[in-house]
Amino acid sequence: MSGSQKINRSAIQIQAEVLSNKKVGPYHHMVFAVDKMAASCKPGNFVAISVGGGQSSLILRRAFAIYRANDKGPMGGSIELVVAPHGQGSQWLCAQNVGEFVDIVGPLGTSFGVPSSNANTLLVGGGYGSAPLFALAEVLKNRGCRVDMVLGASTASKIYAPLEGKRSVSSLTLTTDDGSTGIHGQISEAIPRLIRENSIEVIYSCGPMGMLAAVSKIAIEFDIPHQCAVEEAMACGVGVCMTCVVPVKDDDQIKMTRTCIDGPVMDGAKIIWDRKIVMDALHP
Amino acid sequence: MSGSQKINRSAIQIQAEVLSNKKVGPYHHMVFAVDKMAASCKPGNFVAISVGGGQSSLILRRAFAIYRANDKGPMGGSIELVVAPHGQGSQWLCAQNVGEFVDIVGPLGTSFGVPSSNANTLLVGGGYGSAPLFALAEVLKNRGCRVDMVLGASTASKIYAPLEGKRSVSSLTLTTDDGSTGIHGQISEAIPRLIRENSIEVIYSCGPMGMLAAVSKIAIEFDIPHQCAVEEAMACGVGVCMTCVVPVKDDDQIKMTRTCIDGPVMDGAKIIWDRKIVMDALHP
Amino acid sequence: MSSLDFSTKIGSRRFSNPIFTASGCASSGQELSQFFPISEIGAVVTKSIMTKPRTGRATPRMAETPSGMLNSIGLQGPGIDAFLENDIPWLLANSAKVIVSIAGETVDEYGVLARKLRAVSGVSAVEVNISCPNVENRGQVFACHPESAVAVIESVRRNIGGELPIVAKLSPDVTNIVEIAQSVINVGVDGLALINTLLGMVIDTNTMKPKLAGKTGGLSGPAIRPVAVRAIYQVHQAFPQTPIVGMGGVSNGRDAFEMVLAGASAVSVGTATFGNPSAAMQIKDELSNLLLEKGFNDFRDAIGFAHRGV
Amino acid sequence: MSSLDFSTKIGSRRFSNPIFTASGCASSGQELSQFFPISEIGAVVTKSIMTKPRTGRATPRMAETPSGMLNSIGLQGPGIDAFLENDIPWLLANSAKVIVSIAGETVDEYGVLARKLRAVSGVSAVEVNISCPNVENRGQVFACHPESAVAVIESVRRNIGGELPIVAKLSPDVTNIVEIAQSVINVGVDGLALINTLLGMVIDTNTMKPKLAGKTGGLSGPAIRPVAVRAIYQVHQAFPQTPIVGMGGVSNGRDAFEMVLAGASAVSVGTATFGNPSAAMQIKDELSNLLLEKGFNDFRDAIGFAHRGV
Ligand SMILES: Cc1cc2nc3c(=O)[nH]c(=O)nc-3n(C[C@H](O)[C@H](O)[C@H](O)COP(=O)(O)OP(=O)(O)OC[C@H]3O[C@@H](n4cnc5c(N)ncnc54)[C@H](O)[C@@H]3O)c2cc1C
Ligand SMILES: Cc1cc2nc3c(=O)[nH]c(=O)nc-3n(C[C@H](O)[C@H](O)[C@H](O)COP(=O)(O)OP(=O)(O)OC[C@H]3O[C@@H](n4cnc5c(N)ncnc54)[C@H](O)[C@@H]3O)c2cc1C
Ligand SMILES: Cc1cc2nc3c(=O)[nH]c(=O)nc-3n(C[C@H](O)[C@H](O)[C@H](O)COP(=O)(O)O)c2cc1C
Ligand SMILES: Cc1cc2nc3c(=O)[nH]c(=O)nc-3n(C[C@H](O)[C@H](O)[C@H](O)COP(=O)(O)O)c2cc1C
Ligand code: FES
Ligand code: FES
Repeated sequence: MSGSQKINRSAIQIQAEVLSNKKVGPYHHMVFAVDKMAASCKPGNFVAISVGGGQSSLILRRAFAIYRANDKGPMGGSIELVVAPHGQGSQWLCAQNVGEFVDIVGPLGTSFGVPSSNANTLLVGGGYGSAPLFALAEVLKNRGCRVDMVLGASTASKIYAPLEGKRSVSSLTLTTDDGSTGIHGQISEAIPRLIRENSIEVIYSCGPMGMLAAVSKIAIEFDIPHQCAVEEAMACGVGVCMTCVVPVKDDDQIKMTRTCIDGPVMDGAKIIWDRKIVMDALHP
Repeated sequence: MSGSQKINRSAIQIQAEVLSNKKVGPYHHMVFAVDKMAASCKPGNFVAISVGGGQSSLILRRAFAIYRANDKGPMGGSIELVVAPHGQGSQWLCAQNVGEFVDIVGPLGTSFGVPSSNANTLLVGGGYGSAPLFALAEVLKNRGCRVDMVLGASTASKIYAPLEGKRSVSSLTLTTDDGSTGIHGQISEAIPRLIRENSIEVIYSCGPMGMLAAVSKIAIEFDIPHQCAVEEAMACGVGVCMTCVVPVKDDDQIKMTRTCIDGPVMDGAKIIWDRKIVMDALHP
Repeated sequence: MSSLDFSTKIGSRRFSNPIFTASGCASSGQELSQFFPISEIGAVVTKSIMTKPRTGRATPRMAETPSGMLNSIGLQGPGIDAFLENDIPWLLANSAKVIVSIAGETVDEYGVLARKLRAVSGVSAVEVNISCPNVENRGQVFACHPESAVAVIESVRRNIGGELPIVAKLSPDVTNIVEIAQSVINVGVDGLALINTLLGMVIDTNTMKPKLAGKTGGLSGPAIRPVAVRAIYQVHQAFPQTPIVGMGGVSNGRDAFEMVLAGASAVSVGTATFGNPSAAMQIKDELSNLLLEKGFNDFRDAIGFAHRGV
Repeated sequence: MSSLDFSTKIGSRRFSNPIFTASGCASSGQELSQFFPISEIGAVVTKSIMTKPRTGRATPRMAETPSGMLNSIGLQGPGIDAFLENDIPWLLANSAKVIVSIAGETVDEYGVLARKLRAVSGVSAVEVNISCPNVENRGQVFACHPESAVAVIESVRRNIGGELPIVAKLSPDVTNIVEIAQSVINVGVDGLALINTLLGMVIDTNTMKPKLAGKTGGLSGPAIRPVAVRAIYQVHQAFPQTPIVGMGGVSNGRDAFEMVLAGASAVSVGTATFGNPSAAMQIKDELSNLLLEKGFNDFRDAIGFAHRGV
């Protein structure tokens, strides 16, 4: 709780124009004019967007990982998001046309920590969880790191891996649950081999909680640091509501830690992934 | 309550495309493709429209008097409405673009009764209340009636009187509270003279409740039948909720009568316009 | 395609499906028959009827609120005699299953109403509305206290004979709804209707006065659904054998399914009908599809499912 | 332009304006200071603090509902000692007016908390949260019964000394909120906070289980505003001298004005902050404009205005 005056110190709230909205497989790639917000966005940060318009019954913002931030461009700063039209809020967002304005708060949360010296890194993404990894890959590559990437999804079309994003990676492995592309199976099955073959020293991951848990387990087995970007239901996104917590080890205790402020990027080894332990402790 | 099997017997629920949406002074003139609904619309009927879209917190329909219904046209049947962008629901409706679809139930309610023989008629409209009167004027004129019209509003721009609408009337008198056009004063002040000069035998009116009350008083003084289209807050528009009632004389009692089914066109002489009487009787 | 047994039971009576109208939100069924065949829903629950004709409250009688509305009708109606003469025959002639909702100002009035109903054939159940918030005096809400709730139900039970299932309609505006449920179950109701509206108020900031002529009104619609689901869950947990007619903000099949999972044996559609006159029919179809999707072949297996397993 | 005296009073304390944060919806103020100067709102009401550090409930802790949300935090917090050491100094250093909200599992715990607060200078009032629905046992909601409510308030009164105004935060989930208000006014509270969340539940129709780990949660947001306005109106009607901090779904100046007209001396902004981190500041500005538009030069003239005249 110390250093909290620094909380989200570059977050602002703006009305951002939709600059582009393109369907890419099952996702929407969207670009927003965010002016000076772009300059303070780091890989792993997210934004929180109001959905539903003026008379909406949806009262809470939706969080989206920043796929890419461009602090200068013809229209000033912009950010790009990859949005899966899942439920009411994201479907509304995907239906916004170029020229319309949405209310965005950001950048929020922690960003991926980058090794001070070059290192062999593995980036693991599930579904739209790959979004923040491409900007990270660029940063890592510029630092001289080796970057291997593995992306998985239930089926081929759900792997988000745009051409330009792949430029920064040394290798890209794909896995699908249904075998429609790449390796047939879960993403976690592909990781041990990649760790060994590429002498991985740091793992970064983003995707569904089940996948993050599996990756964490492997990282602990190999004793490799693992930074994961988690996704918990968030009501406020700015640290005031305490809904977005994950259970973190704190001596022998469980500490429920806000993923919007102390996350979304967190140390995978510290999170208690086993739900039963948490339920037994908190709801005996 | 008898004959109730005939309730709204031509009402249907459809998804209607917006064919046109034009700003006319402070109002929006809107046209909707309603296919076969148009054929059953009579002057005085209204439609009930869902507002706010899919995630809306506005759960009730809004009622709009049918300005004009065209049962054949290049696009099939259509209806025209005059909408004042007043609060959230009407503003949403006015913001719908050509090509979008809205959910409409109609035609609903009673229509203006037309004299069996020709008669001298006076049509009184306040604000957008003039909307249903133009179609009525046409019907009356075709029956051989003389049609005089008086329209009032707070200010000139709020009088809705399109050119093509005026074709059917013998005279058109305007009044404004601020004197910006026509006679300076309230609409009711202009009526007695018109009744005398044109030997009016029937009055039709539509507009704010205060205006209808004033017109009713005059009609009673002159002993002329008065059909008025009332406007009460409606939750359902189809007769099931009992919110839209007006107090009607029933022997010595007050009968709260649904304006969506037994109205909106009602006998002005039967309505109890004095709120104090009603409040004293019902909330002693 | 697998098939679904969609029928449900309240007391001795079987209904072909569990989607009912909510009292006061479908009048006596005739108006809705323009939009769908009234015989295709599980039952029409009529507007609560009193012994005498009743004028109700002055207008405004409604105020829209975020995802909800207030109403303050004040139980306007023609009185039981005119109702039995005009409304019931139409419903029966149109093959509707009918649940008659009754309301009284005194315990005795409920008895009188029950006695009149006893003589009527073709009615499937009586819903005893002891929870209307639109009365001049909160003390009149019998469902607020176990003693008054019990007194009404006993009076109805005595007068109605053993035949007709009795459903007590409870108010969520109580400290402990399980306690109220318990009290009426003890005196032998066959089912519970949960929930009536919540007492609410809107102040018009233009006039700076309460918007409704009756000042307070009953809050209904999607806004209150979480309160309804909670009440149904709590009561079903305590009394799994007592059928519950669930209601409060149900607007689609998913919402109806939520109530069933919480413990409802039937689901009433109220305010949703105002936004969509065909709501009840659509909800029936959507619920049946959802049940099949989830692998239920018998509707009754889904009742209270959220309580089972971990 | 006419000017407005926007100040308000609770007990002996004056606040520069009547817009407060709601407990649990602004943490301890630091996070929001990124969006507006925390000293510009009337007061920061801190998240209810308990004697010991507390983990709270498992996730999911929230579910969005139509125009509302359920939360089930379970009073997670660092405990009073860490709170007094870390949070209070920051708030005072940033010139915020502070109302500390306290919560206990037993009557004695409230006493302990009051005693600890007594020693702290710079705090403007204590809000006694006796109405949190997110406890394992409904019996623990002290605000459900006059006796337990009174016991807590007396314990706080005894321990806090005569100085600090005491505000009792009540639950709407009771049969008669006026009776509960009466009981705590009798033992000398300086104000009331109305309302805490309503007990609610959402069932996830995919998993077919309650969505929240804690099963039930507290319903907040615009959905509950009519219930809050009604509660404020009823209590102000009965006890016009007792200041009320109104809350429940206030999202804009109009909503705040509605609560003031109903009888609130101050208005807390809770859930609206989640949708808009600057909500409290914007509501303050909008309310002040509305008051001036309506011709009020002194905020206090507007309090309870809906009760006056006809
Ligand atoms: C840090 C973070 C980053 C995210 N990044 C992306 C992204 O890049 N692209 C993308 O498409 N989506 C992303 N999401 C998910 C997104 O915020 C929405 O939850 C998702 O779009 C579903 O919202 P909906 O309104 O469409 O669905 P609905 O089902 O209508 O609404 C979901 C509701 O539940 C909450 N909720 C429940 N479970 C979760 C959960 N596991 N995670 C988040 N919210 C939950 C939501 O906040 C909302 O209130 C991210 C979420 C978080 C927390
Ligand atoms: C029979 C009838 C015919 C109408 N014809 C027209 C028309 O031709 N053109 C037009 O612009 N408007 C017409 N109205 C009014 C229209 O239905 C809406 O009330 C109006 O547009 C305001 O709605 P809103 O959502 O914009 O305002 P809001 O203030 O956001 O919402 C108003 C809410 O209050 C209800 N309400 C409150 N008072 C009234 C009232 N006096 N009358 C109706 N509803 C009320 C509405 O139904 C709604 O729920 C008519 C109303 C009725 C009953
Ligand atoms: C306009 C209106 C009238 C109602 N009248 C009655 C009534 O006469 N008797 C009754 O038991 N409940 C009445 N109710 C309550 C409903 O039956 C139902 O319990 C409540 O509205 C919650 O369901 P909903 O949200 O689906 O409307 C009424 C509700 C509304 C909105
Ligand atoms: C996430 C969340 C946490 C809350 N925590 C507390 C709390 O710790 N103490 C308390 O007295 N009220 C708490 N409340 C209730 C609020 O203070 C407020 O009474 C209620 O939410 C209604 O106001 P709103 O609709 O503006 O949020 C909490 C509400 C929410 C949504
Ligand atoms: S989302 Fe509110 S504290 Fe994290
Ligand atoms: S609007 Fe529902 S009965 Fe008239």
